[in-house]
Amino acid sequence: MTTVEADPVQTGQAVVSLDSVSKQYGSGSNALLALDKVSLTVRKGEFVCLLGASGCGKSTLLSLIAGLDKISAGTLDIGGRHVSLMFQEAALFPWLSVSGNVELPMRLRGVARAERKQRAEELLDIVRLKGFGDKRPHELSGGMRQRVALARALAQNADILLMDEPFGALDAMTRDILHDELERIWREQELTVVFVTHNVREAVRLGDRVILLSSRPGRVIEDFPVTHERPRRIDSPEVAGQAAEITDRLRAEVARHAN
Amino acid sequence: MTTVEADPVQTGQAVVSLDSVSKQYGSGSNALLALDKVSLTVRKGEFVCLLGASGCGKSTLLSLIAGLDKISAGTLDIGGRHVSLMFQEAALFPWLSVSGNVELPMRLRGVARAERKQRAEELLDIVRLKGFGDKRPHELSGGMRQRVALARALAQNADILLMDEPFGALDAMTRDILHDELERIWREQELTVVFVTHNVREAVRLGDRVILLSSRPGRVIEDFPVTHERPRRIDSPEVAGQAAEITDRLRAEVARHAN
Amino acid sequence: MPIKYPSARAGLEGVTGSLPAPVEKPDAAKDRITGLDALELGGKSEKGSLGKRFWRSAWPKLLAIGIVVLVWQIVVWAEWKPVYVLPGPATVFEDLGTLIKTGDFWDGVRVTMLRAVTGFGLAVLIGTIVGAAVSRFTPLRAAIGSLITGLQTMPSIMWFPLAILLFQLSESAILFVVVIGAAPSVANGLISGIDYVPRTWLRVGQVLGMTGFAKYRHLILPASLPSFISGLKQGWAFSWRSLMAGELLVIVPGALSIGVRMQQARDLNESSLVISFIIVVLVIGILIDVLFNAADNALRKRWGLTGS
Amino acid sequence: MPIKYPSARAGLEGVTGSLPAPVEKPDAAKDRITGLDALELGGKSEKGSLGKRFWRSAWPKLLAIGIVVLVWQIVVWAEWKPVYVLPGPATVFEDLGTLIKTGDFWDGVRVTMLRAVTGFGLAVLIGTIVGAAVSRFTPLRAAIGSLITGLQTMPSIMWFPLAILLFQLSESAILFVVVIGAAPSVANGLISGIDYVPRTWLRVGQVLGMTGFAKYRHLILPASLPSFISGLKQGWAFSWRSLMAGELLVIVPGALSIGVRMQQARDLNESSLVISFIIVVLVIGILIDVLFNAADNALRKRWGLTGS
Amino acid sequence: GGDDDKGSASGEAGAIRLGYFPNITHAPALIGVKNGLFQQALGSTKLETKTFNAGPAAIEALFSGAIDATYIGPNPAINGWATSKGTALKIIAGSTSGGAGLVVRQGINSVADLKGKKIATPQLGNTQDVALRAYLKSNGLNADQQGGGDVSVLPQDNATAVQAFAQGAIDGAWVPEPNLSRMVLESKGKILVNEKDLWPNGQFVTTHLIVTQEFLKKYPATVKKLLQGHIAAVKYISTDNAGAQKAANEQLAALSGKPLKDEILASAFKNLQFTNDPIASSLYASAQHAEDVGLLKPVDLKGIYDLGPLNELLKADGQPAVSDAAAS
Ligand SMILES: Nc1ncnc2c1ncn2[C@@H]1O[C@H](COP(=O)(O)OP(=O)(O)OP(=O)(O)O)[C@@H](O)[C@H]1O
Ligand SMILES: Nc1ncnc2c1ncn2[C@@H]1O[C@H](COP(=O)(O)OP(=O)(O)OP(=O)(O)O)[C@@H](O)[C@H]1O
Ligand SMILES: [Mg+2]
Ligand SMILES: [Mg+2]
Repeated sequence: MTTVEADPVQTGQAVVSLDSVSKQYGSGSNALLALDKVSLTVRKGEFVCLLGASGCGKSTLLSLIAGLDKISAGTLDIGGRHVSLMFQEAALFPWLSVSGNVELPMRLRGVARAERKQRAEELLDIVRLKGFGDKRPHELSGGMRQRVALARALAQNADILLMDEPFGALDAMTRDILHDELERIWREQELTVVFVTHNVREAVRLGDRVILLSSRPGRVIEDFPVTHERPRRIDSPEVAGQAAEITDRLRAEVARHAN
Repeated sequence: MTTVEADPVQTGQAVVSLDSVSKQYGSGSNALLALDKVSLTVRKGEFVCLLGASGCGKSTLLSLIAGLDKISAGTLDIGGRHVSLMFQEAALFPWLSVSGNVELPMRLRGVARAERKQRAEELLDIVRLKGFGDKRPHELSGGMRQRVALARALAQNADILLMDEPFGALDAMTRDILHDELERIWREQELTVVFVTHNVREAVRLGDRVILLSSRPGRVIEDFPVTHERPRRIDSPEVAGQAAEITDRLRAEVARHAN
Repeated sequence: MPIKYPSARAGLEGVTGSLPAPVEKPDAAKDRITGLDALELGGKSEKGSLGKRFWRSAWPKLLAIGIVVLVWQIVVWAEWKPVYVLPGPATVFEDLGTLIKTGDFWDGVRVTMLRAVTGFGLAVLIGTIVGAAVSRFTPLRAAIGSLITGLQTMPSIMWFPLAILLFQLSESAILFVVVIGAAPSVANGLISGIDYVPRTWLRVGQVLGMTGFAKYRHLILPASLPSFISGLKQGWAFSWRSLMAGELLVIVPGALSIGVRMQQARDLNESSLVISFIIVVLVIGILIDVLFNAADNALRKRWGLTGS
Repeated sequence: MPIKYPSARAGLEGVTGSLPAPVEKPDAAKDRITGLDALELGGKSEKGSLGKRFWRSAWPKLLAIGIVVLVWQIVVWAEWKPVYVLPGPATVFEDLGTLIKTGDFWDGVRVTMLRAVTGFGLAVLIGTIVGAAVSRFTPLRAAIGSLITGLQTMPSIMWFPLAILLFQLSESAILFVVVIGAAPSVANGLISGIDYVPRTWLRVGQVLGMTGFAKYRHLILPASLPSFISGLKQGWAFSWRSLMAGELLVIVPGALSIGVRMQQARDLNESSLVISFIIVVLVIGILIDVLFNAADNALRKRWGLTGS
Repeated sequence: GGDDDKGSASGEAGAIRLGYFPNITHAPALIGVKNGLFQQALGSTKLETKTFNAGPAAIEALFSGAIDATYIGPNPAINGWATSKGTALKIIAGSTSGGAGLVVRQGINSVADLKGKKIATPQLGNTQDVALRAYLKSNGLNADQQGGGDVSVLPQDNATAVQAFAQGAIDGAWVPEPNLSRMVLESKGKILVNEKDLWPNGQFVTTHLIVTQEFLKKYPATVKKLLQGHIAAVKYISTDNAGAQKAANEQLAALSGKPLKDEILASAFKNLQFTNDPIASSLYASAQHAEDVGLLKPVDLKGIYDLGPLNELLKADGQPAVSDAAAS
């Protein structure tokens, strides 16, 4: 199995570039090579989806890009851009109310009180949580917390948005709505998005490219460009078709790994 | 909208029975009616799937059945049976290793050391985490943690297994494997399962019945029996067909709520 | 093990009967359930008049006090020790009554509390700064981390020479003893709180771009608040104990501080007065603890840690 | 704010050059990366000989001590106070040297440490039981919860009459003073730890059918361990301070305990000896803190709280 | 204080900081402060007073420059002299004599009965401790510093000792007034040895007045005025004993919140003697005893007294001079 170099057709400016990045956890007999020489370039305004089996290193990759962990080898460059990461777990702060959590990134930027109140309300509206601003995180359901985390990530106004299974705990309808909203925001704000999901259709619905990672160690094994015209519908035949193709490839990879 | 009384065709013994159960959080102006007069009977050996929009009260319902929260009105009876609940978040104990977490329910039951070691290994093998027994929870990926939580729930040997989006963070392949395993265990141990999910196909793949909850307040609005013969495949046309039907119903409900 | 929850159901089965069948208007249903909830949660809810709420939290205390006084009285009646060694409750309460009726006593309480509050405030300030600094800079931690606990084990009395050297016989000398007694606790509470801030939150903070002061203000301090508060509680205990010793350093004629009065009662071997002062100190300690607990409870409520 | 992580990349960019191009055998690649990791994490890794590791944690301490001694020496040279009030380091270390060369001193240390360990052990036992009971039973909490902090604020010296009443002048009287000084801290640490056990874990415990002792053994105690350890630390400080006071109660023929020796040094106004004892007490305090820290670090490592 | 240099040319300080204990053995200080005798004598020099609970703390304060002069017992003074190698202080006047002794429980009737008993003293190496040890030694009983030997000598602060005696935890104590009276009156103890009986003329120093050498050198005139106040206080006690008792007790009450009981006050005053004579011979003898029982390293006490100013004033007042000689 040789490493497949991602070579996107787009010609925009490289915003995230990884060059044979490896990440190893632990050391000695306890060592675990989570990522092995991953090379990847994400261009400005691109929407890249990451797919891979459970434990293959998707979250690890995001945290490396966000600068939360040190890479063990290789080079990684994001050109000092602002990064926002939506974690796999909601990780809201229990001492803040829902709107307090959403307002926090704005407070840190020094946004005026009235403005951030209003913006938080807008964002909560976007994630369909209007009227929940005064609740505490523990009073929300799992899916609601995830949506608050999304609102908080959007409040960061970052250049690069990294999302780790953001819609995993949502029902299909709410998720469809949020797909539309996310797509709109991505376009309007010219965001660069790296999006981790287990839902292949979701990946095809949203992504410009879908990148497949192998398991232990995580390597880039395939890079599917998605060319259907937007707006796409998750249950459209084109999306379903390409999703089936990618699923087959993924299935083959998981099967290979199982042997 | 009138409450639909669940009236299963099976004739087994009622294991879980709810009679107009209501649950309200908070009080006064802050009150939130999460469940409103839910009546539901689950019979011995049944596999019931719960579907509903994010925040409609599915987790609340499970925690009421498990006796974790007090019901505000109505009656609930599980006849003193052992209940095991797999939470929406993995909620592993950080001070125990992976196998320590899985062994814990057995330790509490007083199972001998050697036996529980062996059983834990079996269970980790079932959830495809062989060799991860000595890791700590923080060294696992999100999906891996969820699988450990599943192994822990299975280790409880309970009569009733409540599962809250157990496979939400798993890729399709791993999930398929676990579907098979869960089905096998359910059959062999004659478990009664209440299973919350957002994936309608998953619900049809696994359930004897699929129950639809409405949002705020949560009410039972539909009870679909699933009669396709087992073993089912998640991508089989029958499953896809009934899933589409249920999805439409769900979509209508969410749309109604949005207005 | 079967999971049982009789209390939840027991209370409800009776209630069910009174529930009218299907209700169409959701609002009405809501109201009714609110009513039921109030009934069901009667023992726990925060509702009820202030007086009732007070009574609910007060009766176990009163009972406890009653039992202690009773046992004490029985021991006295049994004449285990002569009354001038172990006076009875009646004598002590009489003395206590006379004591607290004097303006002098309240002047003393004022003087002492003023010192305690100032000293504790300073200790909190210094302890917080030191704790934050130590947990932030690794070499500093290695250098003085352990010293903090070391300092704490030093009996206040050993600081007297240094206090006099630095501050002569002034109020500052007392404050010095109090601060050096309490600040390490505060710092330790903060350090241990910071050390146990969950990794996920730290990572969230990093992603949100928190650095330096903002990180402390918005993440570290609120996240370590529980441990910090328990550090404050301990710090208070240390500062109070140090104060009782420290007040013997400088005696300002006029208003006699509690520490001096206590020492005098001991010097004069007036058992009844000694016990009176034990009671006074206990009561002050308990009142302060009640304040801390109020803060703690508010915090736990906000964090969603109350209830089962 | 742009997120920067120069340290992560700075270290790596240099390293990259030395990485040979594509490697086929994953094992070989793994080994190489292990090597790189070790290099990169050099400053932090737990590897390296015992001596090196010791040195790494020791140098900031030595530096700190060096600075303190230097400042002290400068103050002495400046003749701010006569040498018999503030003796120089040389004098003190000479006295300290003579002191610790006597067998008597070590006998005293032995006597005192024995008391401290016994008293602290008892305090931990009692504090744990009381803390667990108080946090378990609501009426008990209402009754004596606040009393615990109240007791803590009581200066040890006020317990002397009671200690003599109950135990005459025996070792038990000393232990009583120590235990009553330290147990409240231990209990408070446990209580606050229990109060802050995340709700999710409690619910998991309930689902797993944990009740009574098993719940404490398998859930509450491990979950509240961080706070419990910090309570133990504070409890140690209290017990040591109480002991220093308590040792003046009873003098057992044979070896003179540290508390008595300290008091004597003070009574004789021998500054140099007083400072020597301050150093002795500090060193003992620091050594004990190092033990606690070791426990704490092991715990944090298990919980996955080390590293960024 | 001493740093306040107003009029230093004339040898007068702007203020003097005087220490004393809220204790009946410091009666001249109590009365002098209460009745304004010091301030009267000092004139424009301000009097600032500080109180202490024990000698070591007072010496600490004196060493650190927090006070200029203090009333104090003989042993802390000797220790202060020794540790400062004779540079820190001078004794400038006597104040109190007598008022200490061995109280024991009923049933102990002779020295021989003390064998195997527990006897408390205020602290190792203090006046009473030395007195007890010397007394035991002269009666053929030994007691080591660790509390072992024929008689177990336990250093305990006075409050604890009185308490322990009341509860039967100790068999006796060699204590100063008013504890002596209290143990006799409240706990039915009996006086086995009145220390008075061990000294020539029944006189031995209990309290005296010391001043820092620095202050003495800089402000001799102020020291003289302080002494004037002191002499006036001592004189007042001998002329109006009842008034003196009342004044002392009032000052005690102001300082400690509670006056002594009348009977204890009276009994204590009876056992005490207030005099300007520092009874130097007893100081030297006591130091010698301390050396003998191994509680004091040999120390040269020569020059610890500076009684010149006192004698001048006594002479002017028509009283006999006092001496700093070893034997009178
Ligand atoms: N802090 C850590 N210490 C040690 N190993 C870790 C750590 N974090 C992750 N790993 C390991 O790295 C591998 C990749 O983990 P990662 O979380 O990136 O997976 P993932 O692709 O996000 O999986 P999932 O879809 O289940 O979330 C896993 O095998 C995991 O055990
Ligand atoms: N502890 C609580 N206090 C107050 N309100 C709560 C609490 N727990 C849940 N709720 C509210 O109850 C409603 C139902 O929550 P629940 O967690 O049962 O939803 P859910 O169906 O599991 O949703 P999801 O699919 O997002 O997990 C939500 O509106 C939520 O805000
Ligand atoms: Mg992940
Ligand atoms: Mg849920």
